[in-house]
Amino acid sequence: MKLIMAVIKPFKLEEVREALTPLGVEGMTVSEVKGFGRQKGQAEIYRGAEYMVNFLPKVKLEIAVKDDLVASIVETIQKTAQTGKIGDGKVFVYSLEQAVRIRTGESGADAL
Amino acid sequence: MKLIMAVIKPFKLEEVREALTPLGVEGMTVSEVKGFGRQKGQAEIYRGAEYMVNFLPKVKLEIAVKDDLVASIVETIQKTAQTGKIGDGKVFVYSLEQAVRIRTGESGADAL
Amino acid sequence: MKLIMAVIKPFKLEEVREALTPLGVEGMTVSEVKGFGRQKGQAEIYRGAEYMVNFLPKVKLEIAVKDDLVASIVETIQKTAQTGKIGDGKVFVYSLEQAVRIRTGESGADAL
Amino acid sequence: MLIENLKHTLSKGVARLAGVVGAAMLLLVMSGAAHAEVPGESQFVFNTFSFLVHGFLVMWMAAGFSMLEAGLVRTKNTAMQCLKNVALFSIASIMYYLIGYNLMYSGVDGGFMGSFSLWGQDDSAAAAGKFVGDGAVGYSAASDFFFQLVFVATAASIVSGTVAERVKLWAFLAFTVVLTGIIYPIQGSWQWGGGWLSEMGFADFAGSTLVHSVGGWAALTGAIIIGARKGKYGADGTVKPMPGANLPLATLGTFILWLGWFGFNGGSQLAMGSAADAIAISNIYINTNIAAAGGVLAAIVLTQLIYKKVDLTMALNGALAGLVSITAGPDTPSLGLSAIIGAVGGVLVVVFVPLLDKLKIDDVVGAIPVHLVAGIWGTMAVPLSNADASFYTQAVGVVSIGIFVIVTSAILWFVLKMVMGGVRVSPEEEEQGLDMAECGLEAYPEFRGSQTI
Amino acid sequence: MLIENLKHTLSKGVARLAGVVGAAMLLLVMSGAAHAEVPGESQFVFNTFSFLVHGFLVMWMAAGFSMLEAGLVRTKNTAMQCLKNVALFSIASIMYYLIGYNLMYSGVDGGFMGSFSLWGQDDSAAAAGKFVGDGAVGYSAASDFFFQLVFVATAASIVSGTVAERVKLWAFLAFTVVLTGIIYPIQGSWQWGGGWLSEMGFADFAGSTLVHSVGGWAALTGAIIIGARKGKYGADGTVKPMPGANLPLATLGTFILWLGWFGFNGGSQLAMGSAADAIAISNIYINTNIAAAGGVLAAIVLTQLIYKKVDLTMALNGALAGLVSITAGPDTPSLGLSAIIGAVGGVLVVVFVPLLDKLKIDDVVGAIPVHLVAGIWGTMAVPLSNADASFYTQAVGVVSIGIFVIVTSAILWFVLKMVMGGVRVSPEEEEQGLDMAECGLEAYPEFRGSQTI
Amino acid sequence: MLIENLKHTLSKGVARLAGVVGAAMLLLVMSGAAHAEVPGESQFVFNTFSFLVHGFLVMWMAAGFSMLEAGLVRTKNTAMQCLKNVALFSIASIMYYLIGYNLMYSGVDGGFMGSFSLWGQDDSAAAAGKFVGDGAVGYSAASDFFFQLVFVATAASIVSGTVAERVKLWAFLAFTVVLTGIIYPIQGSWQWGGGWLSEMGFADFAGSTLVHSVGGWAALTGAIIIGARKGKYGADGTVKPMPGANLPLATLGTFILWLGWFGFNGGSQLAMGSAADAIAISNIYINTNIAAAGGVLAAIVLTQLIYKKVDLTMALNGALAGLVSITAGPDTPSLGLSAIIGAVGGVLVVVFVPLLDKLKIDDVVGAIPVHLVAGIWGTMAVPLSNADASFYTQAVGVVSIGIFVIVTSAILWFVLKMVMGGVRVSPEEEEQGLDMAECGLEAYPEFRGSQTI
Ligand SMILES: Nc1ncnc2c1ncn2[C@@H]1O[C@H](COP(=O)(O)OP(=O)(O)O)[C@@H](O)[C@H]1O
Ligand SMILES: Nc1ncnc2c1ncn2[C@@H]1O[C@H](COP(=O)(O)OP(=O)(O)O)[C@@H](O)[C@H]1O
Ligand SMILES: Nc1ncnc2c1ncn2[C@@H]1O[C@H](COP(=O)(O)OP(=O)(O)O)[C@@H](O)[C@H]1O
Repeated sequence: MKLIMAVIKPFKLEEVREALTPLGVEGMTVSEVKGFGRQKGQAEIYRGAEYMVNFLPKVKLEIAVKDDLVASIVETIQKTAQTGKIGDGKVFVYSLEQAVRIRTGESGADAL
Repeated sequence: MKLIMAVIKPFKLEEVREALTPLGVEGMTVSEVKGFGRQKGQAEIYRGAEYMVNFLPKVKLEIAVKDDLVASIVETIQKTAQTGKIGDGKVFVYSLEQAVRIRTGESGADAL
Repeated sequence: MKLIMAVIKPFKLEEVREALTPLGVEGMTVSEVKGFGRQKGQAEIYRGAEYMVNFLPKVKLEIAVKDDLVASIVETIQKTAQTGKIGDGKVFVYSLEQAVRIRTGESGADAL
Repeated sequence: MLIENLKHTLSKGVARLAGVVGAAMLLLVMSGAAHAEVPGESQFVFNTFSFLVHGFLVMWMAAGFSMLEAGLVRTKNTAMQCLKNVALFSIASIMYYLIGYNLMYSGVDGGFMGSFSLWGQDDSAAAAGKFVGDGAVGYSAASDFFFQLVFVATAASIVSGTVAERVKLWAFLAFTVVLTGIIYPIQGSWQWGGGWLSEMGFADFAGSTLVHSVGGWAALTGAIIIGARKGKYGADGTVKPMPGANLPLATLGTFILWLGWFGFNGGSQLAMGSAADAIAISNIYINTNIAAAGGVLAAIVLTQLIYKKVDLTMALNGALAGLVSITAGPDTPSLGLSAIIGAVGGVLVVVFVPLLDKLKIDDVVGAIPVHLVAGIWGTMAVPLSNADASFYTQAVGVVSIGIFVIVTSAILWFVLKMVMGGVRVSPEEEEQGLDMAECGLEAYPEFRGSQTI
Repeated sequence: MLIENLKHTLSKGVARLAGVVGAAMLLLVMSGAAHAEVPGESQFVFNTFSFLVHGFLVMWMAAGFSMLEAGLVRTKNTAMQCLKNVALFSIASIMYYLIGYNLMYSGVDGGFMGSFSLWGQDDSAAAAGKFVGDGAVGYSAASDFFFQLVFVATAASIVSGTVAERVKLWAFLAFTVVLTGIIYPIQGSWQWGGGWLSEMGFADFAGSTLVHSVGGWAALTGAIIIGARKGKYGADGTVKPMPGANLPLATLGTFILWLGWFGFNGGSQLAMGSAADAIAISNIYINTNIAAAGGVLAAIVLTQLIYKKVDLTMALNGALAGLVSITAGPDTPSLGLSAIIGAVGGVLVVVFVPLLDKLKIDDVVGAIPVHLVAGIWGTMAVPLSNADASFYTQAVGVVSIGIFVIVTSAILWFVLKMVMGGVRVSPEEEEQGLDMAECGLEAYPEFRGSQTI
Repeated sequence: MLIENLKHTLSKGVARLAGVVGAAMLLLVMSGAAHAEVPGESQFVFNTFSFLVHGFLVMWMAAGFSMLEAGLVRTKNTAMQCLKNVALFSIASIMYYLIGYNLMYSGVDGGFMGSFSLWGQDDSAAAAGKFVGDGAVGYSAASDFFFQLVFVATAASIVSGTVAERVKLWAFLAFTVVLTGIIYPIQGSWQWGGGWLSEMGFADFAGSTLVHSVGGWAALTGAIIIGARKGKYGADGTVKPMPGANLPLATLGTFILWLGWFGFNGGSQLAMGSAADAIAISNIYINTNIAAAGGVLAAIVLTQLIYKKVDLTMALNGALAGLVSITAGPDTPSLGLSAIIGAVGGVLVVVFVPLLDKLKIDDVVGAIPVHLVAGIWGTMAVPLSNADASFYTQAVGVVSIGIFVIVTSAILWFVLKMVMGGVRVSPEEEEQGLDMAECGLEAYPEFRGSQTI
C-alpha cells in the first residue's frame, strides 16, 4: 500500500475528486494548507504598509491505495490538477505499512 | 519508529486521547481535516438549491511511536474510535527514519 | 528523497522559513495543527467553570527534499525553532518514493 | 390639562402607580404655577412620538437578543439561534394582534384576564378633538399597541437563549405562540391591564417581573423539562464548558440591549407631553444607564477576585442584570441607589451562573440569572426608594406570577412533548448541530470549527 | 391650521396622494371639533424632528445592507462588499447634493424631470415667521434634504448586493454616480417631484416602486449584462450554491433594515405636527412591522414544506420582502391585510429565488426577488385598501419606471464596459476573490476559509 | 420666548458661541415676525427630548468603538478589546456622576475648573413653572447630564483603540477612571463649562478638540510611553502589518459611529424648542453626513492612487476623520465646504497612518490620525466659515488643551507604571494574546486562527 499525498490548487479539488472516482478511489482525506514555493505570494496592503503574503492557500489530499493503482492515480492527479501556471502543486508517494478500518477492524488493502 | 496516522470522528478525539495515555503515548499532533469515503456527505439547502456536502469533518491524529508500541496503539485507536457506523475512519502506519526533539536536540526514540 | 515533517511553535514559522532558504529549500507546505505533549494546555474559564485546553496551537511544515539536504535542514530547523522552553516541537523524517510536479509532470528530485 | 393628563395616566395604569409617583410628586410642587402650557394636541403628539421612538428602541432589542445568543452558542447552532429569534419576533407580532393585546388590556377591571378578541385601533376620541384629559386617550392607539407589542417579544427571546442548542425548532415556535398569545398577556393583565395585582398596589414600572422574570420562569421550566445539553454535565459532577463561538457578537448584542433599554424603561413612563413627564423620563434614562454600569463593574471585580481573570461573558451578563434589576423601578431611586441596585444584579449573575451548573440546569446564555434572579431582586428592591410599594405586595406579585408561569409553561412543554413526539432533537442531531439538522445550512460554512479541539 | 398643514402636504406631494388619504379621512371626521391646538412653530419643530429621527433610521439601513451583503457573500469578497457599501453611501450623499435633489424636486410641474442645479437650503419662509400653512414649507429645508438623501442610497445598495463577487469596484462606483445623481432622481421626479405620474394618480407612499423596484431593475439589468459568477451554473443546468460566509451578520443586517424601515415608511408621512399625522405614522409603524412578520412566517412555513428544513436566508429575505411589499401603501390597510400583503411577499421570495437560478440570473443576495418582485407586488396591492388608487395607474407606474430604469442602466453598463475595458474582474481575480484582487487585504485574515471544501 | 430661549442657550454656553451664531443670524432675520409660537413647556419638552434622542445616539457610539476596535485587533486580543470598551463606558458613567460633571460645569466662572462634588438633579425652576427664559434651565437636568455623560465615554474609547493588544486591563481601567473623572472634565470646563477658553472666544461646537483631540492626545501619550507591540517594527525600519481580524465588524462599527454622530453634533445645539433650533440641527445633520462622505471618498481615491488598491480600513478611518473634522463647527459651513473639510480629514488619515509607523508610534486602530490630527484640523477650520472664530484663539485652545492632556496623562501613565509594576503585559502574554492571558477565554474559540501564517 502507498499513501499518495498531493498538494493542489483549491479550486481543482472537486475536479480531481471526480476524476479519481472511476479509478477506484473510494476515500480520501483533505486538508487546507498553505503552500510556499516558486509561486510567490501576493502583496497585500494594510493601513499603508505593503507586505508579502508568502504562503498561498492550497489543498492537500491524502489517499491510501493499493500499489497497483498508484501510477494511474498519480498521473490522473497530475493531469487534472494542472493549469500550466506556476503553483500547481506536487504529488508525493510513500510507503504505507499498515492500514486499518476503524469501523470493522479490517486491515491491509481491504481497509482502504 | 513508526508514525501512526488516524482519521477519526471529531467527537471521539478526547476519548481516544485518554485511552492512549496509559499506553505511554506522550504526544500527538492533531489537525482538522475533511474526509471523503463510503459515508456520503449530507444534503444542504441554500437559497432553494439543494447540494451535497461531499466532505465530512474529521480529525486527523499523527503519533510518532517506538516500534513496539504500534500494535497496541493501533488496536486501541480502532477500538475506542469505533461507533460501528459508517464513517468511523482509518488508521495508517508508516515508517519513520528519524525523529528530533527541537527543544533539546535529542534524536531517535528518545525524542518522542 | 525524504519528507521532513516538523511541528513548531507558530511564531517561529517565518524565522524557520528564512533560515531554510539559503540551504536550497524552494518549497514547503504548511498547516495549522494542535499539539499535545509534555507542555500542558492552559486553564480557561468560561462562565464560572474552569477547564483545560489540552491542545496547543502549532504549525506543521512538510518539506520534500533530496537526501543529501536532510541533515542540514533538520539541524537548521532544530536550531532555529528552538526557544528552549517546553513545547518547541519535533522534526520527523521519512522516505519518499516518488515526487511529481503537477505543472510540468517532472518527477523525482527534479520535481522538488 | 397636565393634571387631566396625569389623571388619565393614572386611570389607564393604576397598574403603574409606583412609576407615576415620582412625576406626581413633582406635579404637586408644580401645581401652584401657571405651567399648563403644552396644548392638548401637542401633548398627544409628544406622547405618541415617545411611544414610537421608545418602541423602536425596544424593537431593536430583538436584534440584541439575536446577537447575544448567536454569539454565546457554538458555531453549529448559530444559524438556528438567529432563525429562532427572527421567527419569535414575527410570531409575537401576530399573536399579540390576534389575541394578546385585548387579553391583556381590554376589560380586565381588577380581574384575571381581558377578553379574547382581535385588536383594532380606536382613535375616535382624538378624531372628536379630545386629545388629553377626560374621555381622551392621550396618544394614538397604534403607538401604544406598538410599544406593548415589542415588550412581548422580549419575554420570548429570553426563553430562546436558555433552551438553545437542543430544543426542536417547531416545538419552540409552538411554545412561543402560546407564550406570546396567552401566558404573557394573562399575567400582564393582572398588573398593567389593571387587574387584581395592580389593585393590590404591586409596583413594576417597566417589567422586571412582568416581562423579565416571566421569560425567566418559562426558561427555567423549559431548561428543567428539556434537560441539559448532551455532555454538559459529567456523571461525576464535572461541568464541561461549551464556550460561545463569537464573543464580539455577544458584546454587540449587549450594547444593543443596553441602548434598547432606554426605550424599555423610558417609554414606560407612557407619556411625554409635559415637563413633569420629560423630567421623569430623563431620570429614568440616567438611572437605567448607571444600573447597567454598576452591573458591569460588579461582575468584573468579582470575577477578577474569584477567578483571577475577568470573564467577558460575565461582564456582559452583568450589564444585563443591572438593567433588569432597575426595570421594576427606574423612576424613583437616586443615581447612587440605582448604581447599587444594578451592582447587586451583577453580583447575582456571577453567583448564580455556576450555581445553576451545580444544579445541572443548563442555561446556555445565562438568561435565568439575568432575567429571573435579577428580575426578582429588582422587583423586591422597589420599596427601597418607593414609599408606595411594600415588600409584601412585591412578594405576592413575584410569587403569583412565578407560579402561574411555571405551571402553564410546564403544562405547555408536556403537551408539546406528547403532540410533537418530543421537544428535543435526537442525540445525533444535537451532536451534528441544529444548523445542519434543522436548517440544512451552516452559519459560517467557510470557517471550519471543531467542537472538540 | 391642521387643514392648512394638510393642504401643504397635499400641495408638496400630490405625489403621495394615496398616502395622505387615510389621514385626510380622519381629518374630515375631526374637522368639526376645535382641535387645532398645535401652534405653527411647534408643528414646524415636530415635522422637522420627524424627518431627522426617521431620517437617521433610514441612514442606519446603509449599515443593514452592508451587514446583510457582507454575510451573504463568500469570505474572499467580504471586505469588498463592505467597501462598496460605505462608498456608495458617500457617493449618494454627494451626488444628491450636486445634482439629484433639484433634478427630482425643483420645478418638475407635472413633467419628466426637475432642473440641473446644486441644492441649497431655503428656510426663508420660516425666517419670515411662516411656519406652516400658505406660503410656508412646514419643516426645515435641510431635514427634508436629509430624509430624501438617505432614500437614494437605498436604491444603490440593492444593486450592490446582486452584482457582488464579480463586478469591478470602480465600474460599480461609476454606475452608482449616475444612478444616484441622474437615474433615480429623474424617475423620482415623476411621482414625488410632482411629475406626470403623480398627476395620473399613481400611489407609492414610501417607494416600493420608486426606491425598491428601481434598485431591483438596475440590479436585474446588471446581473444579466455582467453575467453569473464563474462556476455558478453548470452546463447541464446544475446550480452550484455558494453559501454566504457569515449568517449571523446577515441576520443582524436584516434586523437593522427592519428597524430602519420604521423610518422609511413612518417618515414618509412627511409631517408629524398634528394628531392626525401622529396617528397616521403610528398606523404605518404597526403595519410595517406586521408585514415583515408575515413575510418571515410565510418563508419559514414554505421552506419547511418544500425542503423539510427551514432556510434561514429565506426567512431573512422574507422579512425584507414583507417590508418592501407594504412600502407602497403602509398607511391604508388594516393590520390583518398588512400581514397578508407581507406574507405574499415572503412567498414570492421563496418562489423567485430558485426561479432566477433556473434562468441563470445570478443574484448573490436575493435582491431581485426582495426588492423588485415584492416591490411590484406591493405597488399593485395598494388599490386593495386605497380607493384612490387604481390597478391601471399602478401598472402604468410600474411599467414606465421599469422600462426607464432598464434602458438607462443597460446603456450605462454598456458605456462603462467600453470606457473601462469591462465591468467585470478577470476570472483569476474572481477565483482569488475581490478582497485580494481589488482591496489587497482580507476580511478575515486569520480565519482560513476555503471556498472549495 | 424664542429670544429668551436663545439667550438662555447663550448664557449656558458662551462656550458654544460659535455654534449658535448660525441660529442667531437666522433669528435676527426672523425677529420681525410674530413667530414665538412654541409655548415654554413645549420648548422644555422639545429640548429635553432632543437631549435624550441625541444622547442615546451618542451612547450607541460605545458599541461603534467596540466593534471597530474588535474588528481591527487580532483574534487573540478581541475579547479583551470588547471587555475594555464595556468597562470603560461603565466607569465613565459612574465617574462622571461622582466627580466629573460638577468639576466640568459647576461654578467654573471663567476659571480653570469647577467644584468637586456629586452631581444631583436640580429641576426646581421647572417645578416652579419656569420652563424657559430668565431663571429657567430649559430642559430637564438629567437629560443634560445624560447627554454630557455619553460624550465622556467617547474620549476614553479613543485611547483604548490605540493602546490595544498590549496594555494591561487594570492599568487601562485605572487610567480611564482618572481620564473620565478628572482630566476630561477639567479641560472641558475651560470651554463648555464657561471657563477661560470660552471667555477668549474659542469655538468648538461639539468637541473636535474637547472630546476627540483629548482622546487623541491621551492615546498618543499612551502609545509612546507603553511602546509598540512586540514585532511591529523591525530593527531595520520595516513595519510588520498585523491585520485586523474581522473587517465586517470594523465596518459595522464605523456605520454605528456615523449614525451616532448625528446625535453628537446635532444634540450639541443644546436646544430644539424653536424653529431656529430645528433648522440649525437639520443643517448640522447634513453637514455632518457630507463631511463623512467626503472623508470616505478622499481616502478611497488616495489609496487607489498611491497603492493601486483601495484599503477598506482607510476608507473607514476616512469616514471617521471626516466626522471628527466637522465636529468643531458643523453649524456654520455650507454643504460644499463641509464636504471639503471632511475630505481633508480623509487625506490626513491616509498620510498620517504610515507616518506614525515611520515614527514607530504603534496605533492599532488609527485613532491618532482620526481623532487627534483630524480633530486639530477641524478646530482650525472653524474660522473658514465662522466669523466669530479666529485662527489665533483656535490655536490657543488646541495647544493649551494638548499640553494639559499630554502632561497629565503622561504623569498618570508613569504613576500607574510604578504602582502597578508596569502598565504592559509580559512579552509571553502578548505573544499568547490578552484574551487568554487576562480574560482566560477566547473571542472565537472555534475558529482556529494563527497569527503567523
Ligand atoms: N519541497 C516541497 N515540499 C513540500 N511542498 C512543496 C515543495 N515544493 C512545493 N511544494 C508545494 O507545492 C506548491 C506549488 O509549488 P510551486 O513551486 O509554487 O509551483 P510549481 O510546483 O508549479 O513549480 C507549493 O505552494 C507548496 O505547497
Ligand atoms: N483511501 C483512503 N485514503 C485516505 N483516507 C481515507 C481513505 N478512505 C477513507 N478515508 C478517510 O476515512 C474516513 C472514513 O471513511 P469511510 O469510507 O467514510 O467510512 P468507513 O471507514 O467506516 O468505511 C473518510 O472520511 C476519510 O477521511
Ligand atoms: N509522539 C508524538 N507524535 C507526534 N507529535 C508529537 C509527539 N510528541 C510531541 N508531538 C508534537 O510536538 C509538540 C511539542 O511536544 P512537547 O512534548 O509539548 O514538547 P517538547 O518537544 O519540548 O518536549 C506537541 O505539541 C505535538 O504537536
